[in-house]
Amino acid sequence: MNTLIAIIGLGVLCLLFEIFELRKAIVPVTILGLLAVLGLDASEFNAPEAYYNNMIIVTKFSSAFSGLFIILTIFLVALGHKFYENQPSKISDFIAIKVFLLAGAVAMVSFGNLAMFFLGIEVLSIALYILAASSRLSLKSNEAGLKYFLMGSFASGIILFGICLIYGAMGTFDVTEISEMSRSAELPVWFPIGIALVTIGMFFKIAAVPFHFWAPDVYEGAPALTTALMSTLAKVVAIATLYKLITVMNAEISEGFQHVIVIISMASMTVGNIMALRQVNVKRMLAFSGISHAGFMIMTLLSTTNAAGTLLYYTSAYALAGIAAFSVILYVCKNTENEDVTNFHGLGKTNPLLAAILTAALLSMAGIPIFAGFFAKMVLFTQTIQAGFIALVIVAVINSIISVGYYFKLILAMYTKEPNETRTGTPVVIYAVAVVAIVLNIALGMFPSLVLDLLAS
Amino acid sequence: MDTSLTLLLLLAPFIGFLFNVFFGKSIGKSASGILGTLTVATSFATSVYFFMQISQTHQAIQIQLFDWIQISNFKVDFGFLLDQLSILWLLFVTGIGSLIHLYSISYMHDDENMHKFFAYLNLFIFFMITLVIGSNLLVLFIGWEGVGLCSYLLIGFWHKNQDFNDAAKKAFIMNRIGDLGLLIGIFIIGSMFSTLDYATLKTAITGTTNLNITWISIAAFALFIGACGKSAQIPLYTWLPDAMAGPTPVSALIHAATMVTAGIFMITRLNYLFDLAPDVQNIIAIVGAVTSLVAATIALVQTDIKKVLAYSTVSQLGLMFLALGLGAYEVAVFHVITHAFFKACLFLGSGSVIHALHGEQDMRKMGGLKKVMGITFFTFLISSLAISGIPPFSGFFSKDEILMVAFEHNKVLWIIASLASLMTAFYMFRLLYLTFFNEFRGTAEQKSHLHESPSLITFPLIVLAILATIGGLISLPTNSWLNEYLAPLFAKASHEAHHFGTTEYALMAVAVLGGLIGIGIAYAKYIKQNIVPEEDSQITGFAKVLYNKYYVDEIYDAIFVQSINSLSKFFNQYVETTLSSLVFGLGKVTNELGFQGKKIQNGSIGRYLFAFVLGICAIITYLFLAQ
Amino acid sequence: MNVSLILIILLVGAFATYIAGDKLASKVALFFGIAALGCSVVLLNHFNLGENISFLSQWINQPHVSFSLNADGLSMAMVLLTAALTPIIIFTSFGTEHKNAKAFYALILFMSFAMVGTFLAADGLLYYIFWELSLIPIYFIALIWGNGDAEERKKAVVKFFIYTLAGSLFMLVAFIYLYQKAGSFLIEDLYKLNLSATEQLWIFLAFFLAYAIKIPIIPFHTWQANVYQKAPAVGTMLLSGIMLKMGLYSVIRWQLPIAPLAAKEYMNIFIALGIAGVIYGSIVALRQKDLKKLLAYSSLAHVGLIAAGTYTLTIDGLRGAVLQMIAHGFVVVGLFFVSEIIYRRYATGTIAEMGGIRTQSPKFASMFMILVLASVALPTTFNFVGEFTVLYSLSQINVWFAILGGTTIILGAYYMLKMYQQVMLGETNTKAFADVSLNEGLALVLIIALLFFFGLYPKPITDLITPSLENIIKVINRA
Amino acid sequence: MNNILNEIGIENYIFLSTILFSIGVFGVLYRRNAIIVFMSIEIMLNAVNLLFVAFSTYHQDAQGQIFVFFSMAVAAAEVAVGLAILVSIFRNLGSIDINKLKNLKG
Repeated sequence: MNTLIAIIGLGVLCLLFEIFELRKAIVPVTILGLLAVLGLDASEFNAPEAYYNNMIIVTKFSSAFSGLFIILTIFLVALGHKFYENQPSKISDFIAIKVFLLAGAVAMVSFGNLAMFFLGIEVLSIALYILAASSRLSLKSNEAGLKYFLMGSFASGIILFGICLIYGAMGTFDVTEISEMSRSAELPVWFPIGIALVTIGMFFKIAAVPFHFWAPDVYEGAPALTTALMSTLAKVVAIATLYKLITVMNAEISEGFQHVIVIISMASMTVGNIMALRQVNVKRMLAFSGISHAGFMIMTLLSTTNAAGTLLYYTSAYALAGIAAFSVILYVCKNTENEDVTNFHGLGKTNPLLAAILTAALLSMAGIPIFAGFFAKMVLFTQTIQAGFIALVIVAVINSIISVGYYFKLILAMYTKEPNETRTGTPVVIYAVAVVAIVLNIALGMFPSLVLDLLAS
Repeated sequence: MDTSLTLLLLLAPFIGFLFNVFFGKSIGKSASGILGTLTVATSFATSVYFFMQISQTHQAIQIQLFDWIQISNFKVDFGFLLDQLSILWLLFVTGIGSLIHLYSISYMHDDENMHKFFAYLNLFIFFMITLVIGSNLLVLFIGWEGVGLCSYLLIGFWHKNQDFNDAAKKAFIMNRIGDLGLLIGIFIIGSMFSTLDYATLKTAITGTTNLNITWISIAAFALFIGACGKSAQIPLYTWLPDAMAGPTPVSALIHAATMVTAGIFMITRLNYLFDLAPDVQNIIAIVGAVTSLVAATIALVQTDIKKVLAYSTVSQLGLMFLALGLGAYEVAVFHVITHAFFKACLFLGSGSVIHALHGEQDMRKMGGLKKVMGITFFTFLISSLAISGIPPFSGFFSKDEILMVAFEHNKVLWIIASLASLMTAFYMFRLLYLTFFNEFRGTAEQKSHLHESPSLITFPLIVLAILATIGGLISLPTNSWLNEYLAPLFAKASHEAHHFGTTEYALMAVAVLGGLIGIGIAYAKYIKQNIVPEEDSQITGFAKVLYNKYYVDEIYDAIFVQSINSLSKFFNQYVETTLSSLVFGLGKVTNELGFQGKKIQNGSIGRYLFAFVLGICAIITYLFLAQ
Repeated sequence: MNVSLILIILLVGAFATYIAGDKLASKVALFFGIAALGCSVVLLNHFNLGENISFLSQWINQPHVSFSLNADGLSMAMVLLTAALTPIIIFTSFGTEHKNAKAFYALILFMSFAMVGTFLAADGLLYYIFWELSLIPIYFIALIWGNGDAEERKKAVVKFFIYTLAGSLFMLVAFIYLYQKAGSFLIEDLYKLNLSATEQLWIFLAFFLAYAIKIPIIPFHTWQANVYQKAPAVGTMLLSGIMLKMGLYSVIRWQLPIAPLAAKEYMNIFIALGIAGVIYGSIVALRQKDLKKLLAYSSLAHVGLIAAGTYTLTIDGLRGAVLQMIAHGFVVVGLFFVSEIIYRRYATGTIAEMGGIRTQSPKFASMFMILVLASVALPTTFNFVGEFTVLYSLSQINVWFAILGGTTIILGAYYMLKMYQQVMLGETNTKAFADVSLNEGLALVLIIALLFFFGLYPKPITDLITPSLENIIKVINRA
Repeated sequence: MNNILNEIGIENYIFLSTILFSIGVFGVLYRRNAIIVFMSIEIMLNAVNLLFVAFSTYHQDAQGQIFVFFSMAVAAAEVAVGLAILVSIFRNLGSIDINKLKNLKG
């Protein structure tokens, strides 16, 4: 709870800084603030508690994920420092929006009441709409914004409808009561329909097939930093929330529902990977790879009892790799009008370090050992086989093979092609973020237990 | 004592080889030559010593050096066995070996790589000794492959000429075909008797009854294939004539006297095994007889002096195999020895001729050398008489025994063999007359340089001629020293002096007569009528077939080499490409899918939302209406 | 003192090499390579004294993965092979200038680190991790320092990477499945499993896919020739000398003992596949125009025989296979180094452009000859020992296997001698060919010496590997 | 109030608002003018709001009505952002036909 309040306070602080013309200080202060919040969150980790008659319930789960979100936000804010340097007047707004977005995210994973859940999701979404469309003069950005907004609010409608039906069935928004009733009482049909609708809404947020169409376009159109945010933070938040929703609200998932999940997960991986093969725009490619990763993450919903740790691990691995990759992209595509692969030619020569980092990030996403990505997949497969879905795992494996295809396209571009332009300047922040992110990723790979055991049931 | 001497015997040539390889060039030609000769002479001396020893003690010497290869049911150790047979072989291998080394000093003196030549020769002797004295089949195999290697190196000694290299390659590969047979035989023996060691094997086989004869026969046959490869029997004989591409001393040493007798050695070694497989023995006998005849017929019309000798070698080896097949191992061994003497002499003689004519090998361009090359001619004459089986020369005794054995067993074989020896007499004297009699037919330039070869060359000739003359004494029909000497080797009692009656004398007479007839025809043709074989182009009819060796090479080439090459072509062009395109294909398909997928993502919000709604409906339907 | 030391040395070496910079890289790498070799020899000594040099420590709790390195005779033999070849391989590359050398040599060391790990790992997942890790460095070595047209190379290398990865991912699934059953990845627990025949079949096939691609066994070999040709000499040596041994080793260590029923059931099929590889590889090699490609196919033939040996499930088969692996490791490295030497002089791999070299460089010619003879398994060379044992084991299964597999000694001789004739013999080549330099000579002599020594006296290795192989046979015949 | 509900029956409210909701959905699917799409989305939301109220009465529980306020507020916020985006699009494109927005695809 305090975490949430603190975050919001920090957001307000950012706005105040604007008023007091302290723009220079904003980024550092926010980062410090967020670090403090992280500490706060850590302190709450072992003190699960419910606030405001169960509006917010802080659990291990929520605080662990909140921690992840905060870390990601720190990275994103840090990157913002460089990214917004040529529009200083807005920097505070952007930072503030990000912080509020974080607040929404935290609310989403620690909700105890569907109202809170709804608010959280809306805060997050609206903030994202703004960020997506944030570069006003670029039509691409606008289009991305509109697309995201239209479909997003459509999805919100669905979610809302779902919530409404649940409420209708249960007469309450309190998830604990709902789950109790869902076990005991004879349920009206609306309840499962409601659950289904909410789930679908969340599928949209994490861009699972067939609700994924917005993702590539929006990722491509939105400013790079926003894309980074969407593909890392937003996706992670959504899947975490969905996981929590499913686990909290109906303990045992019906046969049919499992089928749906399996099918959607298969479809997401396959479509995501296959579509990514022929992309030339790196952001777009990562969007599709994100879709396929969504497919992987969804697999956790099949073993709701013990997959929390796995999900946390997978998301952290994925998000950290994403951050690292995007920071390189930010550096490479700073002054280029698009983010095509051609911009990465010869990066291995011009900037070995960043090239290595990007390579590592991609390898992690591809699931090559010692990078966290590998263990994430490994553990995920283990659990899924335990749950008895070996076919799904086979499909997943085949997909990981396909995915290597496009990840390596980028690596090849960096190492075998001749550099086409010389980049100058070594932005310390980007280096720092990239290095830290990838180091964390590898550290997770070396010692998976650190995270895996965090939420071990 | 024995061990160290054995090692000396074995390693002396090897040291010579190493020395010649590393320092041969620096110490100069003659030096390296002498060194090479000395090392072999050392081995000869040692073998003589061992010979003395064993002829007193009659005790075979067993030496184990160390474990070599470990197999589940037995282990092969690196050991040597010096018994009557191996020592006998050692004697003439090293003896003739040293003579030929001596000969080569002078013969190869103009060659830039003389030191290498001697290195190879020494290496060959080393491997040959290994082959002979190995105490088990695998050590024999070392030598077996080793001599094959040396013959490869020496045939291709003048490696700038790709034809020679081809010949060398051919020899090696054909030998390898045999080697595979040998290996298979070894495998079967190994798994049947859990040993490859001669001594143990002998006890195992002779000691036990109710052995699985079928498998023994298969093993024996496999081994025989190996022998065919080394000893140039049908169907694996074609490499030997080509092997004449090598320097003449090599032909004398490897391709007449020693290496090619390895097959006979091996079969004699395992006589107790072959005795158990009568069918295989018959096959051996038949193959031997046929080979001798076929080779002899080919030799009738060859015009290259060395080719004639080569085919006569094949033919003589055929006779030996005939003897082996008839179970008369000691007879075969006897012929091996005498043959080693006179054939080495003949080759060296031809070498001396070629040397005199600066590399000319075509008999049509020779003649009348008798006057200038007295010694060569004389020794050559003796050896020819010997090979033609004219008493009292050595060849008469050995060949005669073979014929007798053949007569006892099977008249047909006897007829074939007699025919072969008749032809032998003919083509040998054809060779003799064409080379040494009448007028010189070469260029005037050559004529001017004609000379008798230096003493280093003639000396070995003389020695060998003497041996060829008196060699027969070691096994006289009535009391055969050789048979007694070899007796301990053989399971069955050897064909000891068949009571000498009229038939035997008659046979002898027939044989001698046959020889004389052959000589007579040759005389009539090449002295009386003074015919010179016509140019290749004019050869016609059956002669042409013979002249082209029944086109066997061509047939083999068509059947085996070509088919393998075309198969390889097929694999390379089709199979490989198909396989890789299959793998690539998967990637291509997925890529294409991605390409098509891009069309679906056409950027229209309407379509996206439509998919969205479809998704919702699908899920809801599945979940609630479908149940 | 335990085996993890050698891993540490190699890893540290990799970093040290990178830090040392382009100037010193090669020297530093060589130093650490030799250090690793020394270390492994010391370890061998400890091992022979009966000390326990294995290493085990908990790594991941959930799922239960432990960092377990187990050194038995087999592993030690393979480790020694790697540790011996690595410095030689590094040494062979002294003659050629590499751009960005520090990365190059660091990658070499890193690769041998991964491979040693693969040979030592006694925990399924750990093993898998090392197995995958070894793929990354060779990928970059071949990609960046390879020769030939860049696009072609890229295609070949990426194909190789994805193909091998594809295979091994199924192995991962198999391992996870086994984990479900055993509750641990530890090899001894996996050995204890008694799976149903069908399960075993699927596991066996999953493993087979991974190994058949890595070894490679036909028809999974399509990546090989191109990669061998395109990769730099060092890469090719690493691939053919050590990496493909990883596959064969894994067959013995993991595939057969874990799925013995399947192995026994379908033994003949897989033996036949291996032998088919022998014949096919030899025949395809006949018409190769590129030296390295020819060698690639020859090694396809040889490993085919080795694989056939392993699938006989007899002690002879396994022992022969291991001996042959080691022998082949040395020979093939030597031969590829020879091709590299020629490449340095003539800057071509096309056989047609060679010939008439022998007259100009007797030393080189002789050493090349010896290597050729070794690769056609002439007695007294190490290869003969291995090949003989393998063929013997095949003859025990079915004499026809031995005969067909034995064709290698005929066909092998055919294509190798043909190659030697075309490359070395004939009229003196117009292009000058300097005889081997000291470095080159040294490396070759070293290899040749080893081949002859063990050819005459394989006992040390045999004694080293036999007990562990017998254990594996025991495990295979359990239940 | 209460008895009215009983007379009409909660199902009918559900059907009604489902129909409204569907109308909104179809509006979103088939209209090309961004503004009208917005309005359709609003219809969807309001359909849900109606249902909320109905349910809250049905359950005799105020939470539902409170939630309506939430959703209204949220909707307002959404629209605010949405219109802002539309404005900037109109500035750049001179049109608000969503079919014209197809630059991002593939």
